[in-house]
Amino acid sequence: MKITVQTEVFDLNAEVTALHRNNPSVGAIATFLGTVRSESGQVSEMALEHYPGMTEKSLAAIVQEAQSRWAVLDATVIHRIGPLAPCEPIVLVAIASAHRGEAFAACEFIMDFLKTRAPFWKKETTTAGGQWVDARTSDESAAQRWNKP
Amino acid sequence: MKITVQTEVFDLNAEVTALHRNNPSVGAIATFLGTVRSESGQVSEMALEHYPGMTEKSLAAIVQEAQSRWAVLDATVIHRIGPLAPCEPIVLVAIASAHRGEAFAACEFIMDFLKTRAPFWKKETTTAGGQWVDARTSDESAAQRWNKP
Amino acid sequence: MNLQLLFFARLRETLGVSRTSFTLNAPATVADLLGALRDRGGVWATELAAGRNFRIAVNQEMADLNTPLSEGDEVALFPPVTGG
Amino acid sequence: MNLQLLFFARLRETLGVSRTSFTLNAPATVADLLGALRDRGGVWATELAAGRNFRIAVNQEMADLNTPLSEGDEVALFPPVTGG
Repeated sequence: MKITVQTEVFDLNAEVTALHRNNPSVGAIATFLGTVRSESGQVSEMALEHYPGMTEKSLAAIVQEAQSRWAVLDATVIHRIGPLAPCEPIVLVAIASAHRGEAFAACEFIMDFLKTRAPFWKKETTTAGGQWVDARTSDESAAQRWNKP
Repeated sequence: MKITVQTEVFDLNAEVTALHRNNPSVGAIATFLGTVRSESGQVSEMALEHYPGMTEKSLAAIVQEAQSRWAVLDATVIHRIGPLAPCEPIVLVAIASAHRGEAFAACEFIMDFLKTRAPFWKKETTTAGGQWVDARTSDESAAQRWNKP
Repeated sequence: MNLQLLFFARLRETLGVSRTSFTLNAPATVADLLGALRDRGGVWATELAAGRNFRIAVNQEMADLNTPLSEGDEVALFPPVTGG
Repeated sequence: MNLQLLFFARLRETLGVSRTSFTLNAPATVADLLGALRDRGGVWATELAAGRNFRIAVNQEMADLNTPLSEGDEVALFPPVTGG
């Protein structure tokens, strides 16, 4: 398991190669890459703030919960902080499993809980100035559905 | 939309970069990478055969069906053929969307239908010789669940 | 009518042919073609027996026993797919 | 008891503080701490009013109004999270 909060950009190939580790039991790698959106080019910058210490703990707890639910062979979560330009990568979640169902489920589960439980905050800069991004109720709904039997 | 059947290995970074195209409407890229499994090191080679012509048509139809169901901004499907060694990549499905729910759903949908509708066949070589891989009923179940309302 | 028959994967190996021309009296369906192929006996009768698990595509679209055949059709026979 | 208070994102900006020490009579819960902070008036009363949407973590674990506080606890106040 690798969990990192960093300002630097990450390399997708390197992360997936490190996750796979030439383990012949791996048959499926599901990844999610989140990038800075700028609808109509309005966002000139996106700044990511976080709560050092709690962030890493909460991400580790989310990944461990995913590992208790699905047969995950290895997992990588990288979240960037600091100022980011439109189209830049923000977050990578990558899951290695024997089969695709487990990889997809664990990857989506981790993203849903990262979005609603991990202490990160986004502030957008537009021509109107800087504004904190509001939490979306759809993200909370996405996290809630994993409680269903 | 990019759909390719090829013997050559593909480059994940290059494919994701080409899929994103610096489009600031993209906020989510879900990818699936399938690799050759060899439980207990038993598989020394995996050969992929396909039906040229029908393969590309069926993959295009599957991607179009995904695009009709979810707001997909762009999609890439690459499937390798020929002899592959354990741990080598077999298939890449990558979906770019504004939001993660659509990217995950379209990516998993395409994989489920690729597994059950696209004319590819796997033959494993083990110490016992070559044997065609049997279709899994769990793959058919995975494809069937998308019919539910 | 003349058909182009294609065989893939296990069927290609067991039947020992990947592509062949085949002549069938019109009108005919996929069921008629399978009957004519089974009449060859041997592995043809065994591999294409009614209970066996194989798929048929006509002109690169999935077909079933009732699919009608026309002059020049490309008919492919293959096991359930296992890619990805 | 002495607490370390941390503020993040919009709350950090509005309240004008990112980290501060705070003394509170023991025993106390998160609700008692919020009451004491609201008593400062101004933006403190506004931002931390009962209906406002913010979260509390005690020692880096999510907490609620009933969570008890102890000497040396790290208490963070922040808006709903928006990462990923």
